[in-house]
Amino acid sequence: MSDDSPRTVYLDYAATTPCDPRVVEVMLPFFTERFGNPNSLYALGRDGYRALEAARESFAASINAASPTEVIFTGAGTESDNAALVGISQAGKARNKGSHVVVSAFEHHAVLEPSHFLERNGFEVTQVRPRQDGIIHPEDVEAVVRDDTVLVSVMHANNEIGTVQPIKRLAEIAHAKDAYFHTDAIQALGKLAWDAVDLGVDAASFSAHKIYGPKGVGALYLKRGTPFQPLLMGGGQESKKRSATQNVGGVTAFAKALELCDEERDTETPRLEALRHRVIDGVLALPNSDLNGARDVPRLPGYANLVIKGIEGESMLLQLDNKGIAVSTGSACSSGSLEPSHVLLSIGLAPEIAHGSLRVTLGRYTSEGDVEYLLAELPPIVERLRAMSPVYQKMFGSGS
Amino acid sequence: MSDDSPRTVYLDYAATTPCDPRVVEVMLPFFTERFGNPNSLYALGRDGYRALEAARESFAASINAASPTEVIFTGAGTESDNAALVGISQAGKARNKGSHVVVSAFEHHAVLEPSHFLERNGFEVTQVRPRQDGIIHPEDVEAVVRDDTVLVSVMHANNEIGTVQPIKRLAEIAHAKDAYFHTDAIQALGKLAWDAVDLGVDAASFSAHKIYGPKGVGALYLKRGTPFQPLLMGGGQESKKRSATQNVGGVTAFAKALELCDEERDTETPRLEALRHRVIDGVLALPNSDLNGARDVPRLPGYANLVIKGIEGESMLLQLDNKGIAVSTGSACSSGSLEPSHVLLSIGLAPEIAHGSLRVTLGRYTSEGDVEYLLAELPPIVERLRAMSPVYQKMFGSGS
Amino acid sequence: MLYSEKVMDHFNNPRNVGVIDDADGVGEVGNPVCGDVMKITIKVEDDTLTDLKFQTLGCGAAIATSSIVTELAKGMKIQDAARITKRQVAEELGGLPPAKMHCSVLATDGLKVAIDDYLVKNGREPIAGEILSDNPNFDPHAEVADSEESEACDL
Amino acid sequence: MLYSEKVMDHFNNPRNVGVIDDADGVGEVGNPVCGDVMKITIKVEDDTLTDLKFQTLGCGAAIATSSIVTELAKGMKIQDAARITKRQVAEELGGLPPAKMHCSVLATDGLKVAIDDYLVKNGREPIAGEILSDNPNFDPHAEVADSEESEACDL
Ligand SMILES: Cc1ncc(COP(=O)(O)O)c(C=O)c1O
Ligand SMILES: Cc1ncc(COP(=O)(O)O)c(C=O)c1O
Repeated sequence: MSDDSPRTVYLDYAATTPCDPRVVEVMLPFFTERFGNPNSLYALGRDGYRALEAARESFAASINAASPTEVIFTGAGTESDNAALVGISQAGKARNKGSHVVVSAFEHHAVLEPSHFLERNGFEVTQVRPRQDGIIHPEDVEAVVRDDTVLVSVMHANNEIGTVQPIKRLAEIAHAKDAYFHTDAIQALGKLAWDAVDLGVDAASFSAHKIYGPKGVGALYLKRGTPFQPLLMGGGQESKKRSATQNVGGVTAFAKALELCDEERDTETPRLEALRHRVIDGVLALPNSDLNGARDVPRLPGYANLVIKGIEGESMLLQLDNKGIAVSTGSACSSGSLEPSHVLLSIGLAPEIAHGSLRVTLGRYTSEGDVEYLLAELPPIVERLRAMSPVYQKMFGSGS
Repeated sequence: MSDDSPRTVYLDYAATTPCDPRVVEVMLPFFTERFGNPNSLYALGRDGYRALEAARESFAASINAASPTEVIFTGAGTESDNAALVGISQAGKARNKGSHVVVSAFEHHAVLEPSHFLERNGFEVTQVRPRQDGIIHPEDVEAVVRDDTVLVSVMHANNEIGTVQPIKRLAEIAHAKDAYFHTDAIQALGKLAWDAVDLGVDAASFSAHKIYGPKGVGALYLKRGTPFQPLLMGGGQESKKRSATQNVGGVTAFAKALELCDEERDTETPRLEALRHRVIDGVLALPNSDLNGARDVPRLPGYANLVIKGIEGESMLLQLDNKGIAVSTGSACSSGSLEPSHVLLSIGLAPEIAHGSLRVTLGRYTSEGDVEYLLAELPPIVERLRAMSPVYQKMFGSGS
Repeated sequence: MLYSEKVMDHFNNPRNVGVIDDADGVGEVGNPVCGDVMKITIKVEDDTLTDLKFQTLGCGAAIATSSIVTELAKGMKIQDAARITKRQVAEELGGLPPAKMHCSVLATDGLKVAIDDYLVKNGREPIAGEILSDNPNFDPHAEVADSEESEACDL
Repeated sequence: MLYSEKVMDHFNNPRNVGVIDDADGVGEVGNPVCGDVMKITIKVEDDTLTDLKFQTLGCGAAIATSSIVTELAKGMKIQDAARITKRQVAEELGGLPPAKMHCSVLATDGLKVAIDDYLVKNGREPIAGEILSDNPNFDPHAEVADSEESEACDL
């Protein structure tokens, strides 16, 4: 890093993670040596096939799938989400399951956009809003699931506020109406002990780059018997459920990344929780600040989302960046759109408040020092920006 | 390699290629250091963004796209093909372009399967057969393109026999009827000087692992103004045309791989052509053998596909594998299906002949010694298998 | 999406921040609901802008464009300053990401409103109204629309 | 798709290859159009298979299953040999990839046809006909169908 940013403090693990060096190590041989197409019959191909299936078995064992064939490797978390939403809904409809789909209002766009696609293609979609605590309450889902509901999709952990949803209960509610249940578990995987059988879901989406694996690698858990129509069609790889030459090194890396998360979760969880509490307490010490989502609901260990009122998030983010600190915000400007985060609006924040949100997500390489550095650098930045604001005094009185 | 395979001779470059070490080198920093999400605003994100756009510019320059925004990175060649077939046809139809689609009969399944998908969804699809020479003749396309044709898709180079199609002329024919033209250029890229403007196509698919880049990385050239409906929907990356966190390292590697092909093509082409002629002559020295596709048509430099009559391809492949030689075959058994290669059938081979096909594809690391080794090991294997056949004598007389 | 160096300079070291207490004209545009509000105060002598100060709640581009507008306009005749376009502002900053172009409207509009405020206070005809936002149907947020170039969100 | 070590052993070193010139029974099944043909010749004494030889045009599994069937059947009563199932053959080989299961039908069917040939030649009732392919509607290729487990093609 250059002189003007004396240290780099990455606090945006929800956006992406660096590869763990141990993950890179298992991936490397596949680029130049073990490069065989796993569908080829000769030795190099069989070697690739074995590696692919070993990754599948390891992944399946970690998520407690009934069989490795229930794990389909894809090219992105987005692809898994799209394939699940469109593939299960279309195939389910073809099996006379009806054409009503339920999604939560604070899903990632990788779920919301295909739900809109379904709406344009003969499906009816109902959005269930989370409550202010950041949780999709089972009774709110129960109220909208119908006899003609084919699919219910609720994310396991929200990527902006980190709240963890009662998936097991929600899946039961879907099943009581004979609907299938999908969960976008992209943020949950690795951070929570993830058990397909215990959760009782029919499908789940995962992405490697959120758990110290490479970008461009995803997976879809698809319980045997779940209706499905492939999104990628071609050579028939992945038991005909996802065509394209498999990224053997990438999925080997993904399986390894998951294995490392599993091994370290018991020590990592309390460590990150303690750091998260420190972040929350530290930021809440600023006047006119607030935590998004209730503090006492289930939450990913390293995720905190706060609003600092009277601030526009992008300018705060850029000022923190000047200090080498990487965080994210739900302001409209940060995404180049006009609306602030749909997630924050869905839990009841006013737009003018949502523009000032700060997401801090901690991970494997976050130290106490990193958190203290953030908490030292943030207050003067907030003060400066508030002083520059033409409306802060009017709106929020005399604080800060 | 183990003792029983004293050397490894990889002659299946059409199936996949090893990464060039120079490609791996440019990719490595992106795993652990330059890991930022290119959509993030802070320094690490901007670094990723710059790398992503640099790759796009380099790629666009190589294929002579009018603008880098015409290059969309994807997660596989199959994804590019699917996105082009479905996305252009659907969006074109919505623009009242009609619902007739033309594809060649020897497309890869990554094109054929989506064409069947379109058929199930309100489109009419016409297949144009190649002639025995392995070429899609312009007049045969002209004969079936109609006023309501929305898309014509013909592959640039066939992946099994390596014949190169008259894309420029075929695109003109499509355009004369106001139809869009897509080409699966996955096998052609890198091997032929590839020029979007000169070819005049509206869309083209590419895949990194066929040109010494990593698996799980693809690209779609989409000429500005071509109607398109995204296959992957979500966060809106790639100018909203392909959502999912971009694989920055992967696309950087892809651009580098293409650059290396461009640099080395002038020396590599004649070298591979000479080796290919040696392979063809050597195999044709076997009695009852034949070249697939005419010898004098345009052809990828390193591709040869032959039939060795009275042989089942998989057993030949496995025997060669015992000698450390990796090749492929279009026999039914090799793919676990009942039909031999649809490509070989499409150019008029009888199934019993197609089962005995041998595809030899040469590449960057193929030496003359490799070719001589193949030509030395092949004849005794053919002889042994023919001797074991209950029908060879009956069907092919006394040769070999 | 990348900001130019000049944008980052004006964002990090904004010129003319503050409020002129005895201002001759005041303009306030934008809306906290949209995440950006700009207030500009001006001093005018002989129809020349002798001083300008701004306060802005907004993103990097909103702050940088506010800053550069005050710099650009200082010493200008109000008749000329009222005609500063968002395109000029963007060019002056070495370009703005497409999705951020609307932010430069905020700054030029703020200045126009302040100039008209000055004119009206002095019993003169407003001049900026009809050229507000370079177009009659003023809506500083209308332009982002669904630009092909707009950026990804939702990481 | 992976072949077991035992399949590869029988493929690489097939037992009992050839033709018995003075065979008591001959069976030929399969079709070059489908890429596999098997011919088996047998010697029988006191209804016991004393020798078997085969020729096969086909994939690795077709050759390996032919080989193991000749080995399995040698010394068996024809009544028992006619009842060897494809499942037994696959198990004996340490399993076969799902897409290759139909190959083991070729070998067991070939043997059945040879046994019936022997019986009919000797003026006796054929016994294998009704148990051909372990099922009455003999079609050695019917099973591959669209198995979920089948492999990718078209590289
Ligand atoms: C909850 C959630 N779903 C889906 C995605 C999309 O994953 P990817 O970017 O790997 O396609 C992300 C991350 O971007 C996410 O956090
Ligand atoms: C012509 C052609 N099209 C499409 C594909 C599919 O590419 P990928 O396996 O990268 O998805 C291949 C290779 O497998 C190919 O050769």
